[in-house]
Amino acid sequence: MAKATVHVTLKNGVLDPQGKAIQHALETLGFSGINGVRQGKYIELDLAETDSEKTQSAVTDMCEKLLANTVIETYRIEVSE
Amino acid sequence: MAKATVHVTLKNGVLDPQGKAIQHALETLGFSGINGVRQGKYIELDLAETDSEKTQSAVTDMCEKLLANTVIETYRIEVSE
Amino acid sequence: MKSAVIVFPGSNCDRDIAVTLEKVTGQAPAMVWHRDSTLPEGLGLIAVPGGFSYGDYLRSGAMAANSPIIADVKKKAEAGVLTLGICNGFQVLTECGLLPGALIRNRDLKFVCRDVNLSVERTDTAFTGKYTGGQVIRIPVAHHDGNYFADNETLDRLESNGHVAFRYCNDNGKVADEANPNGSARNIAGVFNETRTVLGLMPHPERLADERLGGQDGVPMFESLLEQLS
Amino acid sequence: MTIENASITADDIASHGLTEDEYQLALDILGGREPNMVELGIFSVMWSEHCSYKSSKKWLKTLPTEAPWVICGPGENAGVVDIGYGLAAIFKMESHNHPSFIEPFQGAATGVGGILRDVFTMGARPVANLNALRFGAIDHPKTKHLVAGVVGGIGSYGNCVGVPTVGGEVNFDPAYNGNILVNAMTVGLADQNRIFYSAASGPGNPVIYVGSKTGRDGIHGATMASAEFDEDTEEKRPTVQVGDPFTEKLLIEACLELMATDTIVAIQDMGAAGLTCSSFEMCSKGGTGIELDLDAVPIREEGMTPYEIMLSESQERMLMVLQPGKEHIAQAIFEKWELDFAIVGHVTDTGRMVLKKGGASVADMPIDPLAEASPEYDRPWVPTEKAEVVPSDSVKHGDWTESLKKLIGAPDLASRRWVWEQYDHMVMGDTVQRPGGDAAVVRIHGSERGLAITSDCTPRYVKADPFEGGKQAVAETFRNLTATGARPLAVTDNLNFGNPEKPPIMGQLVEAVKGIGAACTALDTPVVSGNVSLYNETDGQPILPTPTIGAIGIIDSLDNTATVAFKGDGDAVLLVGGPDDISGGWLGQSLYLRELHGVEMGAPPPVDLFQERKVGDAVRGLIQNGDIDTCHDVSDGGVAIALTEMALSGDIGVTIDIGADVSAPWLFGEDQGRYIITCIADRLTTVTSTFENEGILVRQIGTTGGDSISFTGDASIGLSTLRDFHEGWFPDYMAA
Ligand SMILES: Nc1ncnc2c1ncn2[C@@H]1O[C@H](COP(=O)(O)OP(=O)(O)O)[C@@H](O)[C@H]1O
Ligand SMILES: [Mg+2]
Repeated sequence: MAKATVHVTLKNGVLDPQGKAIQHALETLGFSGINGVRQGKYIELDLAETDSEKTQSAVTDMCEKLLANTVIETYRIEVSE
Repeated sequence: MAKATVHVTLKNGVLDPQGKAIQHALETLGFSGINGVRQGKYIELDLAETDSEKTQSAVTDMCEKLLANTVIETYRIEVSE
Repeated sequence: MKSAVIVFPGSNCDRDIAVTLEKVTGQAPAMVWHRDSTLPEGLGLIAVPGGFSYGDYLRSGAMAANSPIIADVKKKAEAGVLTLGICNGFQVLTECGLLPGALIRNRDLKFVCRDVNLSVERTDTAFTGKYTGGQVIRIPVAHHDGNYFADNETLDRLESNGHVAFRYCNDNGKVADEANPNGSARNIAGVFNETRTVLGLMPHPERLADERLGGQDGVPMFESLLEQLS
Repeated sequence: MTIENASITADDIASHGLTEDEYQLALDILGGREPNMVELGIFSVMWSEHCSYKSSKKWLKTLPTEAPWVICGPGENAGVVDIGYGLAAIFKMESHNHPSFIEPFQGAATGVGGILRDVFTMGARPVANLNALRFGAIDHPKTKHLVAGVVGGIGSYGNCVGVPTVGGEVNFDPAYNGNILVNAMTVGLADQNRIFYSAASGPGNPVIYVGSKTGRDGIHGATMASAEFDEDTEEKRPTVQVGDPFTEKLLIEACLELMATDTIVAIQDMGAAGLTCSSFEMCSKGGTGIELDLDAVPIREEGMTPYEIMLSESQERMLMVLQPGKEHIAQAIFEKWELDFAIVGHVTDTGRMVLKKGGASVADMPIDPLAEASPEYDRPWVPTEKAEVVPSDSVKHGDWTESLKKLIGAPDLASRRWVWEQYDHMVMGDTVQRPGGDAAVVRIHGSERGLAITSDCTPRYVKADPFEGGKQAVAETFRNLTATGARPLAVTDNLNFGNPEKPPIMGQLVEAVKGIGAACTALDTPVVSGNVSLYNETDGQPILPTPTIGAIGIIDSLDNTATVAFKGDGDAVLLVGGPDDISGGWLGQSLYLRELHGVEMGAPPPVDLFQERKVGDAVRGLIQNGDIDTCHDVSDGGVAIALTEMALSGDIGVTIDIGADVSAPWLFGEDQGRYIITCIADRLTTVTSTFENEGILVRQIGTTGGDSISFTGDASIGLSTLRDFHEGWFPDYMAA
């Protein structure tokens, strides 16, 4: 059993309406000194595969095919037991 | 300048329609051995504050007030320089 | 005109586009289930409808773009069969690479359903031939993720090659920020592919193609297609 | 029998919301045996206020429920009405108040999901959603967050399933600070010969479960919905359910596809108290029994106990009884739509509910005795004291243009565009009148006929006089439907009140129901479905009594309808109906008194039901004849607000001339039973004589034209100013 986590974040330069809205809302709530907020996705996968290299490559494949839109997003994969 | 990252995930037992749909879609794409998928949010904050304890407590406050919906979600904070 | 409407789980404007296609062209489209692997032969038009395919979960259009039928949609579209993606259909066409750019969350994060004005950017295409140059049309939008994004290089290329189909504008045709319902780059509401045989747009021309519903500005698009194909 | 005795404690009984007497009754029903926890849970939910209507039943029975066009009245999942040409309209309204206060987005979303299921369970394709919302004071710290969440949740669910959200209401009042109201209504269309009911029959017939898997969602939701809030309510939060509109959309399509085959014997959605309520009610109605194998129930989480499985409120699930041997047909359809499908048991002739897990019996209880013993209380009640009528000179009236500006931008009167633009109100391609008018009009697909739909209630009237307020709520739906040209057919009611154990609150309920009954009888719009939500109190502070009425009407030809917008310049503007006194104007409980003078006082305007019917029928007749196409009823804010709404909607002004001086009571009084219509000069005689022949008051009060609201010989105020106030309030409030 392996657990893989994937962080999908917007590429630099891609507009992030959600991040901007969060920053604005935080400022309205009285928080100051916020230089920037970016929002991404965090995906946890429970996999039957135990070989971590195979997991890594399968998850990369999942990211390329579905989990990330590489026109606007990048991803980062971590595999643990 | 501190950077804080926040992971917001659904509490255990709370239905995750997105995770369910992602798992289903991955299976349709031919990936097998997926026992479960959960989707959460990943938020990066750039903050002017340099004291990491103060940052930690400010971000906790942000999570309670805005970033997480504590009725159904939990959050995890990491602070770095 | 023989046409097909692709139906995904969660499509919900499939019937709306079918009704309009039948009304304008006199022929009911084939409804094609996403799990089929081939489209009917002899199609003039492939329509990818609006809705929430797969609930818009993960990213709007992402899961639908991986449906079995999409391989054949791509093949036929690349071979020149006219292909129209409306709203969620536009999102699907960008996700599967038939159109450039991406549709991200609306600028103010809210779903928006209302009539908007569009300027028709060119009338020498199979989709827009029945509009007049510089015409301003009124068409509804209804979406959460309609904020068109592409990098500047892509946007410049789209503009210089005349691949922008529609822009959000004021009553008088002025392309202005206050007329932009979702924050789309350069007010872009719809784009063509390189050969102008694939069109994706966020507004719903099929929703104002019936006087009972308050307008007919969507009709010329379908009449253009009909003329082109008959 | 292997049922283990669980040694129920007094605490268990109390935490399940049962009284000592009710528990004794439970022991009797089980033949003296103690229930185990599963059974106790089942007693608890079946006898909860939510499922048993124990406080309201006595009074609900007094409502008129029949008419030649009523196919199915209260008692099924939704009401069914004959709308001609072999079609039926199926509709109901339901509350999701408590969950929406705890988690506004998901609470409201799952409320929409629940009411949709009530309607498509009966074989109808949902064609329209409405939502009647009440929030606390605008300056209460929670209000904005609740508004944003509730509207977001309703939109997210309705937009995704692809059913247009076409109407509703939004009000603000401090009485809702701790208990907001989210009442959702769905209207569907079905073939009259394909309507599905819930009575389980045919011992041996398979029972199947379809939709989503069962998780630990909302366990005890039904009992929670029947309890007053207190400080620990926040602790109950983990029971919140998350809606999955995508699965619901698939469920709609799959169920409708299955319904087109001849396989279903009975069907029931799993709503409050999930599997328990649904299986119990199906058998109780069918006079049968049921045996369920809980190991067969699709489960989302590991280690779920029978108690959890039976009481889970996971959403997007249905229970069906099929004809024997037809399981494969259903299975193929549900697999096509990628939904869970399981055969979980069968119908029996034992009259008992038997639950098995791991081969052992985990519950075994009789159905009829439990259902029949469902408590019915005749709770003590006291009538609401009647308030004095407020004389029109009781306050000092200021400049009318200032008053109008303030009122048209007041929280309860400002445009709701901010709300309905977040709802897809056009999907399905049949929305003929969009939100913003009196009633929404949805074309009956493929025809030239339409359904008009509205929801109304004026809680401040109901509080001041529950009987008149109950009448008024029904009368306003009648007027809103009539104003489009529709013939009102039937209503659904959603009775939201405080704690019925308090005689004054019970009195509000009783008198409001009497008022609703009187109005429904007089206007010939029977009650065909409804819902009761009680205990809407926090720390002893009750909500305003809010009996929301949802109503539908039929438009026989979409060629002859009316909208509120002024259509052209120079048209005569007529005020029709109401009491015969031009200088009067009913100020008691008016928004004018509340917003401009800061007082809420007096008796609310009375409703003359005989007159109401007569005026409505005459107005409708003219619309149906094509004599007029512009009509708006006069309600909150009086004549001045109605005129302003008509002018803003058509972007055409009006000059008022009543041969008398401007008077605030005339402008802002809220006398009932009135409409404003316009007509072109050619038709003026026909139109006025139609009313005069019926003895109905009709008076030309002005002429359309220009770009302001003006009074002959007096001040005027520009439409663009009024528009800024009217359209500005909601977005400004939400952005601040
Ligand atoms: N929550 C809502 N959702 C959709 N439409 C709404 C909502 N609230 C109000 N509306 C629409 O706004 C218009 C004005 O509402 P209201 O003032 O309650 O009308 P009326 O006084 O005619 O009953 C109506 O068309 C109504 O359907
Ligand atoms: Mg009205």
